[in-house]
Amino acid sequence: MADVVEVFRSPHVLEYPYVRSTGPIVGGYLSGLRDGKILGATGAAGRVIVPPTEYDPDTAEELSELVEVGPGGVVTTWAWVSDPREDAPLSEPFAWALVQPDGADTGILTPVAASGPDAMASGMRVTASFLPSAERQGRVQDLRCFVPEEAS
Amino acid sequence: MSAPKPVVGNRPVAICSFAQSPSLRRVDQANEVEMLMPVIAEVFAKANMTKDDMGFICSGSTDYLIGGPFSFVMALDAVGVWPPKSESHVEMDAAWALYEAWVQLQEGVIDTALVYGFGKSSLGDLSRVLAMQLDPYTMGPLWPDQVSLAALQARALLDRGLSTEQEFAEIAARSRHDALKNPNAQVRNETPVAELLEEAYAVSPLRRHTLPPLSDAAAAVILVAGDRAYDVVDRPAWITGIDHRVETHAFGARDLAVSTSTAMAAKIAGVGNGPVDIAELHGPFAPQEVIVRQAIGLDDSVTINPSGGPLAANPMMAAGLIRMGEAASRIWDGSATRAVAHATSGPLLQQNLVCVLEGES
Amino acid sequence: MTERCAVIGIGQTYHKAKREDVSIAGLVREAARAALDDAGMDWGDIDAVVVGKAPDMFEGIMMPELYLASALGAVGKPMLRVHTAGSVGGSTAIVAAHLVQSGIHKRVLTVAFEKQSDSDAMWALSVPRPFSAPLLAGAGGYFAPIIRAYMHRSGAPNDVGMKVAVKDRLQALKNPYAHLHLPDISLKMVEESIMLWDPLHYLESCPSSDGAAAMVIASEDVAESTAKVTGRPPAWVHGTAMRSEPTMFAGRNQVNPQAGRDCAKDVYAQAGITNPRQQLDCAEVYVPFSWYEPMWLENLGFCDEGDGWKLTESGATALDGGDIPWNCSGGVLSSNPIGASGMLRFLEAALQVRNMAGEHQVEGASRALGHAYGGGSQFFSMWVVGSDKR
Amino acid sequence: MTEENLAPVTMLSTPIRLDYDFTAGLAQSKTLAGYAQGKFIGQRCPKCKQVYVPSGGSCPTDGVAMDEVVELPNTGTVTTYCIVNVPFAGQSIELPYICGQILLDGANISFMGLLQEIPTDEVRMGLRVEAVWVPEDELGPNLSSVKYFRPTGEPDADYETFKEYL
Repeated sequence: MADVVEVFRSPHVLEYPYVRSTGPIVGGYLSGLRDGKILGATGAAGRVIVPPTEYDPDTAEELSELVEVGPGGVVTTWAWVSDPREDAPLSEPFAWALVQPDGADTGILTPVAASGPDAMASGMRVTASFLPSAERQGRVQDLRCFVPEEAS
Repeated sequence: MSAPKPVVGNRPVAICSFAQSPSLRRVDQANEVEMLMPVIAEVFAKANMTKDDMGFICSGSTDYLIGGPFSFVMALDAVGVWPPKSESHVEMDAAWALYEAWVQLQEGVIDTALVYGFGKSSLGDLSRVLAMQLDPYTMGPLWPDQVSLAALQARALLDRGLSTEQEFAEIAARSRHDALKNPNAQVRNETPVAELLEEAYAVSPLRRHTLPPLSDAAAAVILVAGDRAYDVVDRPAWITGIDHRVETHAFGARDLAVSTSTAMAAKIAGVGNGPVDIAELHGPFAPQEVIVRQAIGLDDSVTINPSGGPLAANPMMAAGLIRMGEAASRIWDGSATRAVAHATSGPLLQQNLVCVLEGES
Repeated sequence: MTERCAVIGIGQTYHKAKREDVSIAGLVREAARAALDDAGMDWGDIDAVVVGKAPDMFEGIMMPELYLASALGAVGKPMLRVHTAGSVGGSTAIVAAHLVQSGIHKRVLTVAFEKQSDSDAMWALSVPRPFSAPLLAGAGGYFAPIIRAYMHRSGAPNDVGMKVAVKDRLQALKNPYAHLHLPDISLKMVEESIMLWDPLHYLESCPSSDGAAAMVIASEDVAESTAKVTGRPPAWVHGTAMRSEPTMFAGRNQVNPQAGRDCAKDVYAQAGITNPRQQLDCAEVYVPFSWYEPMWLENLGFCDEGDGWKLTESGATALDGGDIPWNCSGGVLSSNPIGASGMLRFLEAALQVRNMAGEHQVEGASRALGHAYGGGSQFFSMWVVGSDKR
Repeated sequence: MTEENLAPVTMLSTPIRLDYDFTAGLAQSKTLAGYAQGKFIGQRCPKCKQVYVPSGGSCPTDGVAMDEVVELPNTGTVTTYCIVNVPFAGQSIELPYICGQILLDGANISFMGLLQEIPTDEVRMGLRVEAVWVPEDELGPNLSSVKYFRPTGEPDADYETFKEYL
């Protein structure tokens, strides 16, 4: 019965240019990226959280103090993308990683531009690579990626 | 006969009927309502009940799978909520809809509830859809895909020495093998572990076999409280413990190799109060099964995912509820006396639910 | 057994067209923090969190409560996310109440929100799907023909809706949190506003707002001990109910839906109410378009079918001089962060029976109805709260 | 290098685009195939015998598939209506215009349709109308195949005949 009826299919696009107000903490982080700096928030027990959250991830207390961290840091975990998706932040093969910047106690989700999986390791040193200042707009993409420290 | 005393809550509530549609890569001949309708009919038929016997109805689904608002509204037509029904919906896996229904049943005003969930991963690009779950200011704009995120978690596990790629492959091989006995499963075959380990990486350290399939399916469950459960099924699967917990969304601030929320929920649900025969775990990626199993504290004697689990079929918004239905099925058929079901939601096991089901011994 | 429960903390944001001073987390936090302060509690005191909002497409985040877990102090706790269309603010409060009534938890934080300015509400509510009917009338165009059917059935004069629009905006002037403050509001001003969806004028329709609402719902022992410390009385929950019916079906009464009548009957039975107009002191009812006041007066049994407009016209529903004031806060016609709008109704009912509504307080109010509806007038949630236990 | 004089970031643009491959399902496809032929195809519920057009796949009150296909005529009654004066995204018709709830003869449910060839102040409940289809070569599997509805000139339907469908 089911196979005699043509079932119609159609492409469907869900698209909207959302514009979000950031509040001071997220806005501060994005302003910092625009200025070529990575800022974290000082959380409970002095833990520095980056990207800064408006509220402490564990205790929920409101955070207000931003401190500069990085630009160097350590890869805490990583995943090698040999065939980047069209929407991936880098078009060449790269690693997604959590990078803990110097002075921070948490990791940033970021691409790492490395020559190959053999050039990646947990614990390796990396440093931030920003877009040229003229291209930075105050968004996370301003921090283009991290690169292995010896390559910088 | 009497129901075991629950650890959480006061009133014994049992899973008494369960139905699911076969998980398929793409269900094309049916829209969501049409996919769900036979499942609802079957779950009622198995219980010898109708919608008019239900004290409450609760569903789980998400609008982003279909790309338009109010997908749960349309789905209601698969039940036919007329005359009007007491009904609710969570924008979560239907395992949490079951929780909401279980809470209401605790009060003793109603005795029965229908719970269902449905999802079609085939319509959109699931990796991109799931990126919509991420912090919209600092993570979402990078569109990280779910496989890469799961790979970060897998690496954390490997780095800690808590698992091996060999173990990931063994989990996949076991899931596919067990799925051969499950007609609703999607990935069903015998593949030697050695062969799986020869596969290329999808995103290193995850090879293709460690990824759950993309699935379209629906599932439904009927809950019955108190002695009425015996009218429906000889050996009801009593919920003796159920709890769920959430962790921070800032997963860079979490230890990805462990699941503290699962451990907490398992403790409150009383998993450790007795031996566990089988567990249905919803760690969609193979390494996540390891994390969840360790968090719940299940030793090697426990049979994991006899249905094949999410590596054999992973319909979004229903896969968690299916774990509960599959676990209950083992109680009904007598192959288990005490079972654990687990459901997860959110990126990298952010939110987890643990349920203990028991049959009279 | 259904345990007693009560509202012991209430918070809401200053609702505005655009709250550009805060992120989404900042918005929900403002309401949640205020509710905790009212309850004399801190994040650690809360056992579970229940979040509600309307479609995720408003903010363009799938299940945004996941991202909000830390902002709402939910980490390490159970968190639920409810979505039942426009009734969601009410349903969310009811789910939270059940967590206490079932004896599972003692202190539950419930929050509902919408930050509509991140996108466009008209777009998000009616994202066109392939093969569906072309977008002919827009959001209000769905309800305008139903309103016309009501006018035809009841024989109501054309200006009843405009009277509601004026009344609710005058009442909003007494609510500092309301989005719309229109001090010059008058029948003439409503009549001269653009006719959007004939018979509905612009000023007979709700605004689009950013806003959040929050409550702390607690068990009997916690409510009593908290009241002793804070000096602020609880609002006791006397009954809760939800009902749904299909969007469209043959013979459906869209003007006076059965689900609304059944839901009201259920909640009144729990609360021991046989004559709502007499036994309730006020009501906060989801009226997004002016004419829904007379329609819901009938649906909720405040009068006989066909007589709703007479109550409105007589001034019975006005805070100033009415015997059964409706929407003293200004209602949905004055503030409409969609996901939160239903919870605002529930919360305002609780404020009234706690005698904490400030300038829009109904003197001596001791029993109030909170109401929300959604979808194509098909999802209903209601509660009755009182200053005394029941 | 640093631009200290720039104002702090307070707003962030995050465009979203998701692509889907949508499927109409079996029941809706029958109705859509009808539109492509310039016909209204409804479906009857085997339990309550009510005729739905369009059909979403199940009877909304009985929750069962509606297997019986029913071809409906081009004519119907306006049960209620509104006049749209507000511009919104996706709209393509000149303001003001009339949206009518159309109850096709033989159907048990109305749907919203555009009314033309009648001044906005002459439209009324009970008006008899007929569908005007787009030219044959423009017909497609969607309701856009119906260009609009227009008055037939018949006497208005009695309120009693459609009051159950409001």
